[in-house]
Amino acid sequence: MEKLTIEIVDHIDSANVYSELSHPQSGGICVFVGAVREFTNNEEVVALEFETYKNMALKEMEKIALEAMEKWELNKVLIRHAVGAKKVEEPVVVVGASSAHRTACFEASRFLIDTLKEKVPIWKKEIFKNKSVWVSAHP
Amino acid sequence: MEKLTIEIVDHIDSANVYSELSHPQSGGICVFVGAVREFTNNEEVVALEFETYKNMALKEMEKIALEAMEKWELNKVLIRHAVGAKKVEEPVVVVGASSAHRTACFEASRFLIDTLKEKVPIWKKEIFKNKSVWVSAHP
Amino acid sequence: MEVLLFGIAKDIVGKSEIRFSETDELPGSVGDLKRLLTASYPEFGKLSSLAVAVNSEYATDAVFLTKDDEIAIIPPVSGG
Amino acid sequence: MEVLLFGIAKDIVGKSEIRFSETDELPGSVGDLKRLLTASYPEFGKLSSLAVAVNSEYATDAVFLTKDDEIAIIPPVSGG
Repeated sequence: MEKLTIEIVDHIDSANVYSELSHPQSGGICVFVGAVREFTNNEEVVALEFETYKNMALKEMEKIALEAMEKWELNKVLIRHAVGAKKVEEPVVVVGASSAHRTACFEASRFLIDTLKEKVPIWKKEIFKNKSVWVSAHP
Repeated sequence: MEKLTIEIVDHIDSANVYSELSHPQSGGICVFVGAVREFTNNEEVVALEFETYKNMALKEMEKIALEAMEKWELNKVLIRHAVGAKKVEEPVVVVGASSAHRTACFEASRFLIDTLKEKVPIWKKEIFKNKSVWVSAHP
Repeated sequence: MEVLLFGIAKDIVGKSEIRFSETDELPGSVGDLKRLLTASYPEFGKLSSLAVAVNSEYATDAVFLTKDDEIAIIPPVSGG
Repeated sequence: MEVLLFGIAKDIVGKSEIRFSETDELPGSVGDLKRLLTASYPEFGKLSSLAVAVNSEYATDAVFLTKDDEIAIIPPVSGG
């Protein structure tokens, strides 16, 4: 049974995440799913397009998972990010952790997604009707 | 599309939770699953048995969900608890919320499970090999 | 008047319901009911807490009881 | 020496890779590479941040570059 699941995939299937994180010593499982929102600053988003530097992204994701396992007592950790074009309501990222008690998995999941957004080389382009924008590129 | 899902069920299927909480205006979905742990204080747990005062439990769960929706901007909220006998790794409770941004759904999910444990009339008996104990009954 | 019992309360009393008959002296308030119960079943005094619900809402000791109320003994909850 | 480009960096340069030929003067460090790029493509100066990865690890400006390194320009990330 692998403790870590670190993946970059074309399509995220959220249905299996619970069983992937389930563990006989885990009383709590916390999962965060990031999905495409219909509006950004009141502008209608048609799709998001994700691109990655895959080697490095996987390395950074693993570092984040290992750091979480040092900070909290976790039985399992999962970080999965999608690439390519994603439409409204489609999941783009899933992170989660399972632990004996709930505080650890909640705090770890928040750490996983916050640190992923800060460090993992993945880039998101917002596609609007008449333009597209690389998110966060400019101040 | 219902904003609230409040249920007491015999069996929890975690596979659908993501789609139940998905919403076009939600960029973040947070889910917490509570499951049966193999050991409590180093004693092996055979099963947990849950009993409820159903009318009141549903009312209290709804109050908690509404309170969460007052405190945070949430698009959807789900609280589902199982009753009956549950074996190791089986889910016993699922709570979750979806929101435009991730802070709201994380904080709300934590509030949902914390408050459920404090207020909802559900009782858990731990079944060990040679005894059974109503959890938290005695100081 | 009927009082529903759950969890350890059911084990203490040995049944899932207490019925007060017409001829019994009925507890007039939540506080009276708690005192009555604890006197008859001292085990209730050893619990971490003891709450009462009237018509499926938590009720303070001061709440009056009538025989048409749905009354329930709520021992320490432990869901989740 | 090859430098991989991602996200907006690819759009600024107009291709997914920059090749320095044998005859070019190679940037000796991460700092040199950033200065060279920003001089050739002023748009890099307008980004919120500009990082460089050497062999798929974030590298500070002081890190030396050799032509066998895998070098990548990391514009502001926006995963999740």
